[in-house]
Amino acid sequence: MERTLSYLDAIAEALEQEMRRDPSVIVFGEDNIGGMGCEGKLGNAWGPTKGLHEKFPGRVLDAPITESAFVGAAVGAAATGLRPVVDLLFVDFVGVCFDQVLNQAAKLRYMVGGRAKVPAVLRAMWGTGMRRGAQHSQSLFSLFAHVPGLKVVAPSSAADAKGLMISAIRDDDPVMFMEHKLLYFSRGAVPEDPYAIPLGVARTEREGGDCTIVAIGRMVHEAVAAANILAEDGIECAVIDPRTLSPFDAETVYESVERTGHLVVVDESPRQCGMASDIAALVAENRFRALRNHPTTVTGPHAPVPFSPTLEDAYPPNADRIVAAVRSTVAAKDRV
Amino acid sequence: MERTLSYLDAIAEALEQEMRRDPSVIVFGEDNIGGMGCEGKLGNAWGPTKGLHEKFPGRVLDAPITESAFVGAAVGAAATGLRPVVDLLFVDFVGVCFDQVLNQAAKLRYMVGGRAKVPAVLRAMWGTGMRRGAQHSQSLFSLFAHVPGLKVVAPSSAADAKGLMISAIRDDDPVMFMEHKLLYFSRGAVPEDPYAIPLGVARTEREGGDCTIVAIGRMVHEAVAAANILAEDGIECAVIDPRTLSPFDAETVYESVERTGHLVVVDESPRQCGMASDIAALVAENRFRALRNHPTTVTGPHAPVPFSPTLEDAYPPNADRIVAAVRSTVAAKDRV
Amino acid sequence: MATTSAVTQLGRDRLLDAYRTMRTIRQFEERVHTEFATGEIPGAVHLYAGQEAVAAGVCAALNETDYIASTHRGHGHAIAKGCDVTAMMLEIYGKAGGLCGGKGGSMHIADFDLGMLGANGVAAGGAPLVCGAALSAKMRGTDQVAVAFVGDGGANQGAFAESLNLAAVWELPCVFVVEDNGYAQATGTSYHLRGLNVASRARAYGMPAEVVDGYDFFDVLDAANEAVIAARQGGGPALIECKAMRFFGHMEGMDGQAYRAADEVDRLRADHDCLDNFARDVLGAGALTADEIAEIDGSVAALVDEAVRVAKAAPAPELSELLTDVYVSY
Amino acid sequence: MATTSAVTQLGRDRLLDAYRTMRTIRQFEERVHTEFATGEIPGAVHLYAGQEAVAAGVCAALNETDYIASTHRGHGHAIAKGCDVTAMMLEIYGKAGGLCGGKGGSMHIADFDLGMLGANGVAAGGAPLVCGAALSAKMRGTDQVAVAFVGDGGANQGAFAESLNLAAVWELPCVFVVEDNGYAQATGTSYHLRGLNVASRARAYGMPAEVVDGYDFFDVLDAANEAVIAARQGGGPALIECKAMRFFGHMEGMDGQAYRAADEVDRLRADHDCLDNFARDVLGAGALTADEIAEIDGSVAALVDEAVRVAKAAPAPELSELLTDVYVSY
Ligand SMILES: Cc1ncc(C[n+]2csc(CCOP(=O)(O)OP(=O)(O)O)c2C)c(N)n1
Ligand SMILES: Cc1ncc(C[n+]2csc(CCOP(=O)(O)OP(=O)(O)O)c2C)c(N)n1
Ligand SMILES: [Mg+2]
Ligand SMILES: [Mg+2]
Repeated sequence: MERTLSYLDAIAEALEQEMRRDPSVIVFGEDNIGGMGCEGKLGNAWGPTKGLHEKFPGRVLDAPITESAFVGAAVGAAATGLRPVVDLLFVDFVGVCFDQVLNQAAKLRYMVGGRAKVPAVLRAMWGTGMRRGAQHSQSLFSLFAHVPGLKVVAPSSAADAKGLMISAIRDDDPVMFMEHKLLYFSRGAVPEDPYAIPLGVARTEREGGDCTIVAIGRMVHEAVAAANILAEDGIECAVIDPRTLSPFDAETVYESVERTGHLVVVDESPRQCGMASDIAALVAENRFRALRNHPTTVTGPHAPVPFSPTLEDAYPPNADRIVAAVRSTVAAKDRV
Repeated sequence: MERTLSYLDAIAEALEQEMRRDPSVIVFGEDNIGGMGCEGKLGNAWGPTKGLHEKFPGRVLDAPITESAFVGAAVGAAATGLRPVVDLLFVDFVGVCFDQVLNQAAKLRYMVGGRAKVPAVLRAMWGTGMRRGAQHSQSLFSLFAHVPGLKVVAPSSAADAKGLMISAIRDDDPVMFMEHKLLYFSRGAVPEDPYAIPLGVARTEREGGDCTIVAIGRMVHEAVAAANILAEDGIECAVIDPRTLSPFDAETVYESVERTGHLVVVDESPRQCGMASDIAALVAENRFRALRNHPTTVTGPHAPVPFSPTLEDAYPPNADRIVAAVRSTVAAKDRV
Repeated sequence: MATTSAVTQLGRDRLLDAYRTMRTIRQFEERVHTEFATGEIPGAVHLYAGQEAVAAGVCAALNETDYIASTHRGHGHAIAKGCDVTAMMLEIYGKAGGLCGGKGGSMHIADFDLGMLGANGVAAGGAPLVCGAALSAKMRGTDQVAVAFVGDGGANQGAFAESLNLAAVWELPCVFVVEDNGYAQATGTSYHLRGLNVASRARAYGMPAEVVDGYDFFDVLDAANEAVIAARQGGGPALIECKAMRFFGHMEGMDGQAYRAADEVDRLRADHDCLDNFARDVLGAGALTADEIAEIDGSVAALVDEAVRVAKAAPAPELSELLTDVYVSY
Repeated sequence: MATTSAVTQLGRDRLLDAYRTMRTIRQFEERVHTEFATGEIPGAVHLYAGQEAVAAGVCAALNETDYIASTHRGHGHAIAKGCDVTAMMLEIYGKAGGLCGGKGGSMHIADFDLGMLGANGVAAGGAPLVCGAALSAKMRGTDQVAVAFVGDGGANQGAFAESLNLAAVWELPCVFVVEDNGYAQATGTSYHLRGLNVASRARAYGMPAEVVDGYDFFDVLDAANEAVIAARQGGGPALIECKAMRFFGHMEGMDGQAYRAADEVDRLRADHDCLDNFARDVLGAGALTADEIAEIDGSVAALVDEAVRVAKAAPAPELSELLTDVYVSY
């Protein structure tokens, strides 16, 4: 029987296997060990780095709450021979160190005419649903995708999380590795041996000839649920998980849309200048003739994420909204 | 004869008139006076704030290089009764204070259930062409447009700059006021009396029934140049300047596309998750049947901005590229 | 240990207020702790128990019109600034009628009518805001003072250092209160501050700074009075560093506290309880009676019971609230 | 004023190197100033003239394998770390063959082969990068040291304060060199630093810090040696604050310098020229001869002439360069 792991443990396994394979891989962030400077026990990290310091003494560091300094340090370390994997905790905190991401990590190689590279991975938790309020529930990968020089990865399954993290660590460019906080404890079959899933290659979660659904992160699971509901009515949807948002695998989406003629893009972050809008625009511009109806975006509202569970649950798209969007687009007859 | 002003002086006049009108308006930033703590003369500011401190002693402040603190201070001051107009200099520096924009200014009102407002204006220089290199030439308004809670304004003319700045200052929400650095010395007729141009209302720079061109900032002028070239061949383009990017005046664009059936969107920033892509997606999703051909985005490349003038001049779109895009879209026959 | 004169000169009413404030915070936090365990309270809750004397002492030096900006561990500051306990509880439960309509939660409790500019989910998030509130007071010509609370860990944030500098350069009427509770999550100050005081940083930026016993209401109040009065009179900013450890984990639900010495919390509760210290001092000075204290304990318990009852019974916010308050107009 | 022994113990070769470095920087900057006035040099150029002893003194304490991260005012640091003067000039002109292929310009000059991690367009941008380079050296078990240069204004950036803290907590082999040239653009340090030294901030973060005369190569070198050797031996970070004003405006082309006292620059050039100080000391000590100094002046002038000639004659980068170097692979 296949071995299953949680999304969180799959990331942890990727970190451990790459640290074992490559001595230049180091890990740091706030409480990545947990317990430094305390009278009690070490090892109070709760995320994928838990226990890693025991396997790799000296190669896992705790940082003070100095994101600008330690994210910048990741850039400096990467440009001088290491492969740091840095933990930002909530992606929302990129606010306090955005210069390091936007102006240093992303641009260093270009500014020096290719005479340096920045093989750093910045891990960050994203997404709604954890009842953390507006400053702990954003997605923000759309901001990163807009910035040349960054790669952006957002796995939706444990298996992808491991394979993409291994690729991200081996990659020679700065990678924003987006971990959906509500997927941490979702389990799936994960091969034990190290394996690399190439960046920039989408995964077709489900085939279907009637409508193409592109969904990101946790929304992939809502899209599959929607597809199953629609299948009962004989509407077969392809569900595509881009997995990497930058570079974006447009070809896989194009091929599917050429078959289906219908596109629904699902993302829990706000639509304006977001990934859903961008994917819709790509298809509209490059496969216009293939579309039988307008592309449809199903996204979170143009609002911060509220705290109250009732309100927060109404924020992200869900299977019902996706079903409705698919029904309405496929209902349209061929263009007149 | 109409009075003309430079874009820079038009902004200065808006600041002066609003400070005169409303004592709660204050201005600060690095060298907004210029000369504090020096043996020589005060008044070394070079931008729109030059000389303002003499007209409004005590209401213009110089700040140390502490963007996080003073942009955050603008939020705190705005939430407690003032209307600060803060100078970020180059928009690229939003990197060092992004938390204040993303997590504080944009979200405060929502997080406290509407019990506060943040009437602050953040002025920033954007755009390519000044030979400043990758860290001083970005646009970044697409990032701001993605963030709920922010308003984003980007005037392309002196008259708009004055009227929009007056509205931005009077507005009760945080406004990112984007000043294109290459337009500072462009002149235009500017009425002397104060006037407010409503946020969220586009301006149709030029009418035309064959193709709709939506352009942002300096690109508006390239679009007009393109339209004039095309007019010689009998191709009449409507040129629309959104002026405000968030909220975005989609209706004006829709109405034009319903007449023309063709859309070209021009923005010098990178396409991915950018405004051009977003506008193309809006039209594709909401006016699909009106489009006779795919929407076309004409943007800067997915690359940082290079220093070398030769390279930098090749970065932003220009009239020729816009002409080519329009020709190719209008060439397409009605959809079959 | 406060002297009898220090105690008595404060006067009965203010002593009663001070005790009521600290007891209310303690009761509120102990109760949120037990209610959280039932699973009914959503989200991230950071309890203030143990540090009550800091919030109470600092806010006792403030007027209602003064401002404070808080941290993620904000219940104590909110209560000390006078926020309605039931409205706070409603907010923590994410219910309609909460101080922020249920949209903020524990990490964003605010009441602008009382000058409580909000808890903050970003470490040191309150410091720049307080510079702005202080600038506003200065520009508007009021004598308001603004106080920023920050933790020992948050004090390492660049935004905090910049705020010290800006406040000093602009000579703002504000006070920075560092609450050194020994930990930033599971990282100790002997590591992340190298065992040093934040106070010396503030002095390096050009403002006076004092380190006080955060378990002693009177010590905190004295330092706060000095700093607040100076700020109010145009003397510029100051920093107060208060040492007081938290009784609970970093965050409800997910902190086993293995990083703490086994008996640490027991020792704190036994020997470093600011409420015990206060009672000892006021009773010793004969300033208050045991009955008066017992009466407050009882009424506070009833108040918090009622708050929880109301919060549990209250409806969720209307779904339409999802899209309101994003802008004043859009 | 350096003692004879201090001078002579350095040895002829290193004295010649030091003078050549400082003269090259001076000549380079004076020439860029005049060439900029012709309009042929694009962009933002911040000249280092006046501060040469800082870059030269600090880099004289470093090995080629050590790292430095610079500021927007980076020509001096680059030259002192050994960057090719012609390749630098090509970069400043935005031409093919420039150190960064013309894509970086004056504000991004770098040469990773020489440990020059780059000038930076963001104030204090170099400090976090240097923490990383120092961490890298420590992890790789080399004895490399990393030095971050920052201006007095940049020292107010939160990222700089955070870097001091991180370097102290991680005990990194790095040195922070604050160049207090009196101004941040047109704002004076008596305002934005309240006339205080940055050194005291560093001490508050737990590292040794020294304030030195930035016009005196030997003073800078002594302080740098002490800090660099300590860092190399595992002693952790330190800060050196050098006082030396710039001879030119903040930026070429747009600074009238009205904020400076009328005769300030004249006084600087007359009485505070680090090259004059150096010549006085080495000649006084009989360590070098006037001829040797004159020879260097001549060869440096020729070197810079040639650099400018080459830069002017060089072609622009290929247009295809616009899209290269964004990623290693994409
Ligand atoms: C900028 C930022 N980084 C990280 C976090 C995550 N975080 C939340 S609380 C906390 C510890 C804060 O410690 P301290 O400031 O001492 O406050 P305490 O929890 O001890 O009251 C951290 C790291 C955050 N909220 N903001
Ligand atoms: C974060 C940031 N804010 C503002 C600027 C604009 N700026 C460029 S140089 C400068 C002054 C820097 O002063 P200082 O650090 O003393 O260096 P100096 O120019 O005196 O060498 C400023 C404000 C910047 N580059 N980065
Ligand atoms: Mg703490
Ligand atoms: Mg300076």
